[in-house]
Amino acid sequence: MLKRVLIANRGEIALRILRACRELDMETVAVYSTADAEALHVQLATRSVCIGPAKAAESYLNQDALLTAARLTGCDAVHPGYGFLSENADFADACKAAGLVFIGPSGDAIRMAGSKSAARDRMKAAGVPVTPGSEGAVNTVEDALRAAEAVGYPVLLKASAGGGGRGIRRCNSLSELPAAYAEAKAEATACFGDGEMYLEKLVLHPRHIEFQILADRFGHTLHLGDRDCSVQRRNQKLIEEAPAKCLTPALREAMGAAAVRAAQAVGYEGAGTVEFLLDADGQHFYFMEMNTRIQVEHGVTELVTGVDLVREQLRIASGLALDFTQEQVLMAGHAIECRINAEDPAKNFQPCPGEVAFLHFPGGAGVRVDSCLYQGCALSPYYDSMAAKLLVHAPTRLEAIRKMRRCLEEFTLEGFPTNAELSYQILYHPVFVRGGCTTAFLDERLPELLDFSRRVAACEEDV
Amino acid sequence: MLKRVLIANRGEIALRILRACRELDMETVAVYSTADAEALHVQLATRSVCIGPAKAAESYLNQDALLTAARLTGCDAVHPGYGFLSENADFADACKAAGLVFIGPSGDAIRMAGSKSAARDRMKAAGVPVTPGSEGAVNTVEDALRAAEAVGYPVLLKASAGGGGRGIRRCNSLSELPAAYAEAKAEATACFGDGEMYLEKLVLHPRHIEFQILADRFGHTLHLGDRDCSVQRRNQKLIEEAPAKCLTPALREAMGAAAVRAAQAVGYEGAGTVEFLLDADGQHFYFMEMNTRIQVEHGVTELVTGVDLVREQLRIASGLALDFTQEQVLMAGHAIECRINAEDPAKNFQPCPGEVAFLHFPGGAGVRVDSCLYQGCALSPYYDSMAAKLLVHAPTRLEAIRKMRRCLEEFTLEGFPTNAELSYQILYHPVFVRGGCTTAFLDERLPELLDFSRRVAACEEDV
Amino acid sequence: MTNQELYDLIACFERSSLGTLKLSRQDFSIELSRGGGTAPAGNAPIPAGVSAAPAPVESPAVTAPLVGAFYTAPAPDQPPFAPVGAHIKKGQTVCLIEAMKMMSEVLAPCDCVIEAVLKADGELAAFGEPLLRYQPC
Amino acid sequence: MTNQELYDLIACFERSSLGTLKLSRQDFSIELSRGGGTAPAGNAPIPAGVSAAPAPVESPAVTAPLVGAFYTAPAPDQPPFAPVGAHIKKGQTVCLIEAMKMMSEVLAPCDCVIEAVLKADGELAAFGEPLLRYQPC
Repeated sequence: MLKRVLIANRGEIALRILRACRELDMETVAVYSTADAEALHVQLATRSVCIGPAKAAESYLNQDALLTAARLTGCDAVHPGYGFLSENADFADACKAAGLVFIGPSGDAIRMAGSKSAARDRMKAAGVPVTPGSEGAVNTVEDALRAAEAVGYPVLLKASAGGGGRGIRRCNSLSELPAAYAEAKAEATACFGDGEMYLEKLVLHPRHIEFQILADRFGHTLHLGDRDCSVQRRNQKLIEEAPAKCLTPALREAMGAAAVRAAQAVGYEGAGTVEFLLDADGQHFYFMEMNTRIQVEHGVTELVTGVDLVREQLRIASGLALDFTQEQVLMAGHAIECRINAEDPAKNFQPCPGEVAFLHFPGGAGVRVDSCLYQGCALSPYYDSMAAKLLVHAPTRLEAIRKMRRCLEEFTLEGFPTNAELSYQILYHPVFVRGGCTTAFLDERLPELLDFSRRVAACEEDV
Repeated sequence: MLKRVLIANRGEIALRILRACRELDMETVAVYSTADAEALHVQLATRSVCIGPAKAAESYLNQDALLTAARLTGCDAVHPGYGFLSENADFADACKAAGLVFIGPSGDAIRMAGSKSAARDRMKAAGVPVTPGSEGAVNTVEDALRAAEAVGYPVLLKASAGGGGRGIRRCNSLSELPAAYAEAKAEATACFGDGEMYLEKLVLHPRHIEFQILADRFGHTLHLGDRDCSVQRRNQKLIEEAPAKCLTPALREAMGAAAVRAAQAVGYEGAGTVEFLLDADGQHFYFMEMNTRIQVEHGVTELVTGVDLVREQLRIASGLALDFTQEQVLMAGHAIECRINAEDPAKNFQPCPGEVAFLHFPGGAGVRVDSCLYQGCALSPYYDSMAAKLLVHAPTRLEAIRKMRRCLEEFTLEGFPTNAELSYQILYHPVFVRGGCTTAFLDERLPELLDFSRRVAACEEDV
Repeated sequence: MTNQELYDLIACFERSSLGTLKLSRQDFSIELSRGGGTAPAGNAPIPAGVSAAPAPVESPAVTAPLVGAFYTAPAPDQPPFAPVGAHIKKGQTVCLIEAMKMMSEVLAPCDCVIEAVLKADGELAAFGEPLLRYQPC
Repeated sequence: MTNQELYDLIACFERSSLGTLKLSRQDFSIELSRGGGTAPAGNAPIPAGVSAAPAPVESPAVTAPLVGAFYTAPAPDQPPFAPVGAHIKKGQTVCLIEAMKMMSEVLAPCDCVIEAVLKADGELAAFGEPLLRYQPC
């Protein structure tokens, strides 16, 4: 087993990793920027080292500082968490070169999963459904028009080297395509130095369904079921659930098998997630991307399967084989997570860092809280605005919804605004309660939800 | 279903009941003494009513005040929690007479279970093993000597009307018996106005094993498995677990069946607990008593069975049938609870109420906290000293122990001393880790455990 | 009071025509005076929790001696014991509290004039809750 | 109130036209008055966390510009760059920090005498951690 793990992250995930290490009797080294000197996990770690100033580029993204700290504190492994360097193939390689176990897949697996068009080809070859689209690149407008006609409008033009939403255009009809093609190609050339384009059918009103993967070094690749993360605002997930209400057992089995093939296709090791779009018909699913790290929302899978995913990461990285089979993975009950962010939905979700003046987390049966907050601590303006993850587990989805409502009623944070009230409104929205949310839900219904919050607030003032 | 429940209790169990009601969309009425005006559940309830001054006799034990508050706030049921009036048969009857559902068994069932010698006879008749002893009363020293010889020394002489440890004497040999008989009889006559005595074999170094019962109005009586509550100081439980490590499957089944017979023998309804002594041989078990209420340690059963016991209480009291069978009750993994009390083990467990100056509860995977504390609140000197219940759930007992150690390391409470450090020492004690604790463990090992705590504290001061 | 609130208070004071401001709350007190630099003589900071200026005095109240239903009159068709403005003698009944079908008479603690009846007839009165305000006389 | 908040409050007072300010909180109180340099007699309580007497002044320190191993000398068999008592010129190397097999020289910020070496040779130095104390000269 690993002896001492450097936690190359901050916030709740750093604390999550620390807890898993502690429960396996592994020592922990916390690294922190000057802005995080008072952080909870820094105080709980076996040892803590300041690695740089507040700016992430000079601290949490500073590979030299991390590797130096790992070496000098005698670590034998590095856990990258999520975000920061967690999906940086070069960092995975650098850890290996420095004699450290990178707790995640190999640099090559990260590279393969990270390249959009290469991953698409590889998935197709492995029999994983991908969105209908062009065979390889579309090198002329004529190629693009032919491909679009074959799959049907609307379509997306995408830069092969793309990322971050750049070099992408939506075309609703034939007439829009030529101009869009020229624009996207120019943008891709400017942004990535590579104008190669490909084309995909646009899936309208899809659901975001993802499968949790675990793979060890001995060729065992399993999935731990699905999550529905369709409640998103501008691709930022807000509420996640497991299992997805919309999947039939047959579809779940087919998607799970596809997810396992996807992971095997890139030679995966550790914990990862295969994301799919599920068509509005609830029948067709398409590979979207593979995330080669632990995810924010991993807790809902832990609640329904009883498997501690970070513990499994640490065991796999220690060279142990998975000690259960696909057949032994059982999902029991329903879990929901709400992300509590320090942001003001009424002010266009402006981040609102600040000091925690009063804090009370919900507790009791079927409730889990993952947070690095404590009363009196500051939520730093330098990093993301996530303040806490509230999770519930109950026998049925409706009971889980009611439990989460109860939790949001109990949850009290004074010092800065959060999105808790918005999540509470969503938990009462008929579309959500029916299980009918697509990825379009939150962006479309936001005015309605905010208006309701305003009216509630006005009522309360009157009282 | 019930519409509005009066919570006739305080502290964490009042909050526990409130949460279960809220999740069933039942309204809640909190009642409180003047000392509890700032309590968390008082702030969260649909409505809250002050029912009297701090002294429990004039508030939480004041039946008239409780029934008046229930009637005037339109409640249709009363949940008594544990302690206070929860096992008061007259209160159960008074609720019924006032047209309120008492959430618990009938007054008659409480009476039957509450009378020691009557319960013993009834259990014997129902085929539930009781400690070997005299047939009925021993009316002379000669009777007592004969009965003692038949069961073997050591024996206990007990007052039939006894309770609270009065009218009881231990006799290790024949020579001690005559004097002990005279003393105990005199004490029983003085205390209870009734000098009738009976005799039982004393079980040496037993374990305290109890079974959780649920029974509805339709004749379904189930058990939800066992708990080992052997870690006790002067009969006060400190650490509880489910399941008991020492039971074989065959013994568990036999004891579970006996527990169900015991509940049926008193016509039980609701949630209750049948307590057994398990002999040092790990083979023989004896009925000790039946508790006709929800217990402090019910959470460990909830964690391993996935059944919300307070929810079931509310459903049963609403007239619903249990919607699962004995065969569907499955125990998964292992759960441990540590009770955190505001008391100082180094000062003979002197209660230490005070104000919570800083509070951080452990969180994350497999952790549950039941507590009514919040930072800034006062822990009142008027009532019991329990401040929080920390619970963990993990696949195996050893993992649960490690998780609880981690939780106790994270748990931080400033403002008054607690027993958390003592529990932490117990979790490292080889006898506990082996699963070898009998009810004698804590009283015997206390000096050793306290000494270790002192040495740890001294080391920390040096650093 | 947060620091921002403190600064706001100072700004508000500055905009006003006040000469001095003294404020005391449970755990907080402040004194401001304008210009000149002459501090009020003799003045240690006000201890926390002690009021500097007399608070607006609320009249004393008769409180509920137990939890129950509040009744102003001996029966629905009878006049109230103690309507607003009534002169009441010490020991005279001012209202009833009913608990478990037992009526408890609540008595005036001194000779007084009733200033206000604080609850509706038949309403729940919690233990210790004010029921009527009076002016001793 | 943190020290920063205290300084902010003083700055706010200075910008204002106030003559005096007295503030008292649960665990804290302060009095400010303008100009003259005559402190109010009888002494305002000292704010929590602020030392009344001048704190023993710590000498300035050279801090680690990055995380790494601290070395006092260019090689194990060489004399240290800056032993205690050494007179060092501005810009002269006082120690090395090694990260990823790259040595970074840490330079003296001014002419100075080394008062103390705060870390052992080869020990981990965290970002911003004091390494050597010096007295400018």
